[in-house]
Amino acid sequence: FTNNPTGSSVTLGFNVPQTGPYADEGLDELRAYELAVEHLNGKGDGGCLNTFSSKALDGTGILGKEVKFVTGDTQTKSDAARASAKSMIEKDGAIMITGGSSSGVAVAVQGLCQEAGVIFMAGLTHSNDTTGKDKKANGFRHFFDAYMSGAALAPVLEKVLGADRKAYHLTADYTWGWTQQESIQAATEAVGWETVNNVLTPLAQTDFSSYIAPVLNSGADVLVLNHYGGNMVNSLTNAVQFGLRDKMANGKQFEIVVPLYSELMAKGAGANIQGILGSTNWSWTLQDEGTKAFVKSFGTKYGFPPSNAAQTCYAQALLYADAVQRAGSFNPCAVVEALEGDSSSLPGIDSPSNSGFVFDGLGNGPTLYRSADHQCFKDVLVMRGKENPTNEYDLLEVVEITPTAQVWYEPDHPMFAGGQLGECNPGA
Amino acid sequence: MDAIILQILNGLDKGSAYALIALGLTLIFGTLGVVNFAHGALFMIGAFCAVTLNKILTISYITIDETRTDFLGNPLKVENTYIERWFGPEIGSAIIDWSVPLAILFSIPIMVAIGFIMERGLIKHFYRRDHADQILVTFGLAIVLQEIIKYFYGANPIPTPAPEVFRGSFDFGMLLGFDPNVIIYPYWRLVYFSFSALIIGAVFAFLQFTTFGMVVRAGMADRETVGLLGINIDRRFTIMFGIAAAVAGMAGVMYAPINSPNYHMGMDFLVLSFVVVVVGGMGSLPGAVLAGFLLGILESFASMNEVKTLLPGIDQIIIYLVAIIILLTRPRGLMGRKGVMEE
Amino acid sequence: MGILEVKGVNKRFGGLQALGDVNLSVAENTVHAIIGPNGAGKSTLLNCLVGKLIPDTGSVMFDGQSVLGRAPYEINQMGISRVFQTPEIFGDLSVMENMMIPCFAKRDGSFELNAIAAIASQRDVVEKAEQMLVDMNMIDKREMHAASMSRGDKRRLEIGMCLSQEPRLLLLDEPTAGMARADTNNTIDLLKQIKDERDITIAIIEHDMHVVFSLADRITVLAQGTPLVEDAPENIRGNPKVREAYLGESA
Amino acid sequence: MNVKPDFSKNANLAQTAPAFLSVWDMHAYYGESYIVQGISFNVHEGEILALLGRNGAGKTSTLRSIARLGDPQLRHGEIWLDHQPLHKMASHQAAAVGLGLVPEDRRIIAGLTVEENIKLAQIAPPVGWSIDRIYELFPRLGERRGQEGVTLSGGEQQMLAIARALARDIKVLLLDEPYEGLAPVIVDEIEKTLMHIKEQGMTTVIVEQNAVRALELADRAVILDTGGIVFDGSAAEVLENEELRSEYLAI
Amino acid sequence: MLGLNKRDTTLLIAVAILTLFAPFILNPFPEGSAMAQFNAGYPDLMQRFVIFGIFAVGFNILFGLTGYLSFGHAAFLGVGSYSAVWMFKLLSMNVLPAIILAVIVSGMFAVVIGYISLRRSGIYFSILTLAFAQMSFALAYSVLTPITNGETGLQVYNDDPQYLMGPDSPTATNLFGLEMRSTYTLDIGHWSFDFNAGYYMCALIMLIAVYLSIRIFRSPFGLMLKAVKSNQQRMNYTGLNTRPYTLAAFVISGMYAGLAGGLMASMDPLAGAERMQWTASGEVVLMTILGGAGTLIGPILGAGFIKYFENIFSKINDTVLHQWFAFLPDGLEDFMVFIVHPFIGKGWHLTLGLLFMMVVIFLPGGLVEGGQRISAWIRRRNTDDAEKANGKTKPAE
Ligand SMILES: Nc1ncnc2c1ncn2[C@@H]1O[C@H](COP(=O)(O)OP(=O)(O)OP(=O)(O)O)[C@@H](O)[C@H]1O
Ligand SMILES: Nc1ncnc2c1ncn2[C@@H]1O[C@H](COP(=O)(O)OP(=O)(O)OP(=O)(O)O)[C@@H](O)[C@H]1O
Ligand SMILES: [Mg+2]
Ligand SMILES: [Mg+2]
Repeated sequence: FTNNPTGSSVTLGFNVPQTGPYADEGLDELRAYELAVEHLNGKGDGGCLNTFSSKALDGTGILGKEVKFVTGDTQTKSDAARASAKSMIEKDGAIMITGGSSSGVAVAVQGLCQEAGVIFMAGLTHSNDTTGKDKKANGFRHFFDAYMSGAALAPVLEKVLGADRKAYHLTADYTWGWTQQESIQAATEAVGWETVNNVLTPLAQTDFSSYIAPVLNSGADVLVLNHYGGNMVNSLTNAVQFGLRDKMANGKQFEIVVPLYSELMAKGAGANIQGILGSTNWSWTLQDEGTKAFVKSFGTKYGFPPSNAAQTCYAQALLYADAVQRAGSFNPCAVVEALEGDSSSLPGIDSPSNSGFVFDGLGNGPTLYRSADHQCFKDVLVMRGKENPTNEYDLLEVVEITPTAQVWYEPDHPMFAGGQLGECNPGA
Repeated sequence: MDAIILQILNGLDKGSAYALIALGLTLIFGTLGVVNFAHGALFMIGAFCAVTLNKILTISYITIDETRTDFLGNPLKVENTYIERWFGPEIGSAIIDWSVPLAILFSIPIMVAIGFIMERGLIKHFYRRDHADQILVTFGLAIVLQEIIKYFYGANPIPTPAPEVFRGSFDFGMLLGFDPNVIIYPYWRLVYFSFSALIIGAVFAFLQFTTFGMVVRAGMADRETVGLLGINIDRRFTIMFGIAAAVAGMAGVMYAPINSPNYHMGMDFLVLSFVVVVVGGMGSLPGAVLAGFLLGILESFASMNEVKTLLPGIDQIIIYLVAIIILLTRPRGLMGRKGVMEE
Repeated sequence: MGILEVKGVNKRFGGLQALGDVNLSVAENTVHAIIGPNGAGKSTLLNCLVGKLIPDTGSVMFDGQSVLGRAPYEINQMGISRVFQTPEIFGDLSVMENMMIPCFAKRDGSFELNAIAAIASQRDVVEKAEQMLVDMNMIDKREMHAASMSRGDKRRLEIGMCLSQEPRLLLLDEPTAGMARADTNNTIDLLKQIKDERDITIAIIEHDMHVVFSLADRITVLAQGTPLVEDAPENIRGNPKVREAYLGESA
Repeated sequence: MNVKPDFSKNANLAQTAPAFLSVWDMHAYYGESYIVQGISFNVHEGEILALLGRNGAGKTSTLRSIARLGDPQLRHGEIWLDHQPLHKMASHQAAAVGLGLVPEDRRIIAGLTVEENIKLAQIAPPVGWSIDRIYELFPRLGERRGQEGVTLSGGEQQMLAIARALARDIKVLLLDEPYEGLAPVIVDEIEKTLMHIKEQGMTTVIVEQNAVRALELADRAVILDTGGIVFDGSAAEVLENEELRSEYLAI
Repeated sequence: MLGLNKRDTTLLIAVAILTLFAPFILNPFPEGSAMAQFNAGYPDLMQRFVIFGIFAVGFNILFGLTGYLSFGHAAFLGVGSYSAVWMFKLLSMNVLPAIILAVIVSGMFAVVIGYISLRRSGIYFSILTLAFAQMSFALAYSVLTPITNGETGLQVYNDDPQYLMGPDSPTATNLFGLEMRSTYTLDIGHWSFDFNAGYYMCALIMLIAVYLSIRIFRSPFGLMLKAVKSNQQRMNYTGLNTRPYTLAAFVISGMYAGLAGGLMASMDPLAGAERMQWTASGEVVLMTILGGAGTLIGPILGAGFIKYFENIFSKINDTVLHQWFAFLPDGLEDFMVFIVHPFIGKGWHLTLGLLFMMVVIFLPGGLVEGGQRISAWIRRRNTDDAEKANGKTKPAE
């Protein structure tokens, strides 16, 4: 199989954005990876190795080989990301590629890894397609997806804002935006909301004033911003500037919702996020053992708490290493088998597809790597912008930890239909 | 009707941003004939002047609060700004609150100095070189400036709010007799619009009522001959560059509250500002301003739902589409002068 | 009926009547000089002949066909070549390349996609261009960058380029201005020789009376956009009106 | 025929006569090509010097070197104007101490009207003739004042170029082929003007292909050939010296 | 040879030898050594070198010869890529039809855009081409997603029709069965060299492309294009219609771009919309100028230079730095890492930006000029040495 490590070390490829608007997020991912490598090689305090439910890893690297890594720059462009991943595979002999900060990149690199015969452990990617119509046997996603965001948010939105709401969506005009909008719309309509309008905004847009100005007069009383990164920071800032949050509509306080939050975006938007609801994959404020161990290692090494992108990357690196260790081989097909698990299942979910590899102790509580589509199922957090942050990292607070059962969907759910995992490809 | 007024207002505002950026660019590109790919970077540096001033004003000393803990369980370090200590909490926080307007004053000497250094140290040697060389060197410079900012401030946007009094919006529609909440308009955008008008007016006046503009135009057409007439054209070019940098910088400072500055914002505006300048017509200041407003307003209209349902995606391409139509119908843009950058 | 017939041509620039009702007939195989004070409209008239300007009214016929409304390259392909008042050459190219371009235009017409053929294999064109350089006494400057020649040399090159097209009508706008006396004389000889050897009609604008009187078969004097007189050279010299408006006492 | 004066390095120029403009052992290059090859001459106050030679002899290059234009590059030599070291100055400084050049291709500035072209010359001190006085000398320019300078006829442009030099208060006027393209009557006019300003004490260097006219006007003549001086003496001497005339001037 | 003069033949042969032996030349450092980071001899990057070489050579036909600066050339590259991937989706994974269609479609696209844009010259032309390309990009990213698959990029899926696909046709891109990714690795001692089928196909096509470009440069057509750049007015009054000349140049260079796009898709069957963005168009402009616009070989050098930095420098991280400077005492090691750190990894843009500036400032004619200066210097040194050896110098004059 491709890049079978023959020496005393094994090389992993960390492919993250290092230039462009997501560079800081990529940097945080890279920090998490370096931490994971440290832990795998038995340095540092061991982090989540101590809390991880699988005890296969022992701090002597992977299968006794020292873990080394190469880094690359995705530039958040699918072309550049593939070029970078290819060089890791062809030049550096990387056995696994991981990272990324957008769904387009994840899908593109996942496709490449499938062709090249290496494992791809997705970083931050939230589009339904990654494990939906574009899923691949060699690819795995720990991060949650747009459907889960919707499913987690809708009940909270109903509880906090009421069931009689009219939503106006602004949606980034590309695949991720569309799937997220579709998911949120479906979930909120299911709790009784009405969708007044959905307006697609150009990706390159920096000033959203002309999209926001008509919102207040449209009959809507909630604005849903299906934006990420710089788009989200700008559209939210603009919306607050237009005073939307001080206004009343239909006799109710006007509200803004940002379905997908990230800590860095929250930082970029500053005071504008206060009181705004959204969802995240994970938060450093969680109090389970896995989270505490990870936050402690990360915080001690870098001096500030990790982002949820960092956490997903850290977990992915450990999960991969653990799978190899359990499989006893670097062969991608053996790894796939190990990550698909022994058909164990999460309690409380009655479904034939509730089957795969179940683990705990990496944050979020018990988690299932579902064998049917290589998507992780775990609790999803609904967050709110904190009113009085004590420091620049403490910007979001947990409103609700949505249990896995509530965000569960079947692999053939229409929003995920269309793709096939295919066969695992071990490469040459 | 209300929707149209709303979009005209939005367009004016967007347009004033475009016009202001294009104005600075046209001084260098349209007048001095230097293809300045670093103009976006100057705009970005302006915005970061606002960020920097805010950072300076909030320089803090640290006290330890034993009663609270940070995320690792250690005693919490609380930051207190010197400004508040020196001027008292009230005045201190007011100064910090007003950091963006204050940054205008702060930015002018910095931007002028950057403009001078850039011109004397680099651009000076490129007046007589190909446009291609100018592109390469200024693009390189833009990257370098951008990376320097990234090195110090990171890639993430940095929130830079306007003073408290300018936050929120005011109901323009009620003024015109519409229902409440129909036409609302943020205060800061009004400030931005007025500020742009002021700067544009000032630059026009300077170039119109002095011979400076004529001399620079002449120098651009034929440096050698202008030198023969005893005029030190180099110095005037340097001054022109300083003005252009200051205009770009002020545009950036004022823009910071509208969208949180990030190191990339210059590149986002770069292409657009070239389009605006060229659509306005090379060498024409009024043209650049006019084109800025025109494109701003058209862009706003294109983002209206009614238009978008008719022509999906039109808001993505409107600027370029309009640019093509204008350049095909008017050979030198809206008000371009003959012979400027036509070969 | 001359080869070139200009009838009732008017041209205004804003408030200025640059050409007012100009009629001109140039007989085939003659040298026709156009003289007149500065700003009389001589160059403007030439511009109307080659498609650079379109007259407001009037007609311009070349060999029985109207040139009005045709693009400059079409007019050139009809057989009209022009030398400009300030040299128009390909400054970035070598002298030899400058000379080859009109030869190609002559051979291939206004457009030909000979993208793969090597220049070296275009023997006929190369030889013709070389011959022309020899004729113009410039063969030693063959590889020189045209822009870095002195101005007199540029002008000689431009004349050569036009001649190499074997035009039926050659329009010369002050061809010897700035040329050294010796080269002026050479040019006069060359033009004379060409006129004798070939079927060519020449219209020449010149302020150097030596050139005008050595070459011209007929002279038109233009003043303030209208022809003052048209006559044989001998009569022009003595014409008091011309003396006053143009020649001055030193003629 | 050896009329070459002895300008060996030790010769003290000031000894020959009190010079107003003196050029001493000037060497100038276009890139690597060596064009002005050690030229030295003096011009006395109020004198008109004719600088003659065939095309490409280096006349323009000499004037450009004196005016301190970037090309050609002065690598060696000294230029003094009224005790001011021009060789240490940039062109705008040279202009400020009283040097005026009318360039050979006139260099009317595109995009500026006739009047703006003149005004431009009056921005930097010292200011010379007033605009009204200039229009008096060249009424034609007054008529055309609002027109874009580059659309003037060739002769009109020449007038504008001279006018621009006079609009500054200059001590030495360098004229590069001022008669080129001008109607004989206008040449007479300009000749008169030059005499007029000479009477007012202007020092002038004139480069001209029309050698006879230039010599009639000038007090002294310098003849250049391939970048060096082959003759330096009185104008009358050239007119008398048959050999010199035919060898270098073809007259 | 082949209708080229001696100098051009030498040049072509030199390029041929360099491309042929690129796997050796680009991998000078032994595997596993600290310097191995600088090796560029792996298939993907080698393919990129030659593909972008083709792109830049084509761009140079337009810009270098006519002086028309197109700021939207990436659109043709993108269109070429999309056409090629569609061929894979519809027919089979054979690259030949894909490349042919890529060239044809981009050529047609170029005819339309060129016909309109060439009505203007100078900066107005540049902005027109930029506007067209940006429109193509924006539409490909969003509205045209059914054709382009938007942000993710167009890929081949298992359920695509692939009408010509037999039961045992290869599922990777191939040329009549020869898979583009098949690589033969030659290990010599600590060194390892990759010989990749796709690379050699691209290299062959690049040689042909360079050969054609030389022929165009040396042809009457090329002369006309240079004349267009020099003086359009004189062209017109010499009886030449400039429009068809410029349009032909535009279309040819558009087809080169389409060819490059088709090859890119053939090496890696994914076509992303960013390929059409202005930054991509700007990149080819930079490549051409950096290498030396209007020179035959410059654009290829420029392309290699930029791609090298993008792919090699971005991958150097602090861990690698520590490895390099490990021989230094600890404090000094950290200091060196601190100094070099801003220029590598996430700072690779900074290095590139500085190099752009340095090249234009010190080598006005681009990298080619740098090469000429070096060879002139060597020649001078050699002659100096020879003279010294002969014990005589030229008499001073
Ligand atoms: N484009 C233009 N716009 C305005 N006026 C013009 C334009 N072109 C020429 N003129 C004017 O028209 C008149 C005739 O110009 P033209 O160039 O034909 O003169 P000419 O007879 O060639 O003179 P010369 O012998 O000095 O070259 C001049 O007064 C000139 O200023
Ligand atoms: N820009 C340049 N680069 C290189 N060589 C040049 C340049 N300009 C002029 N030369 C060369 O310098 C020499 C002198 O040119 P110059 O223009 O001084 O001659 P001139 O005496 O003024 O001739 P003319 O009477 O034709 O104007 C010529 O051989 C010319 O080819
Ligand atoms: Mg004329
Ligand atoms: Mg001269």
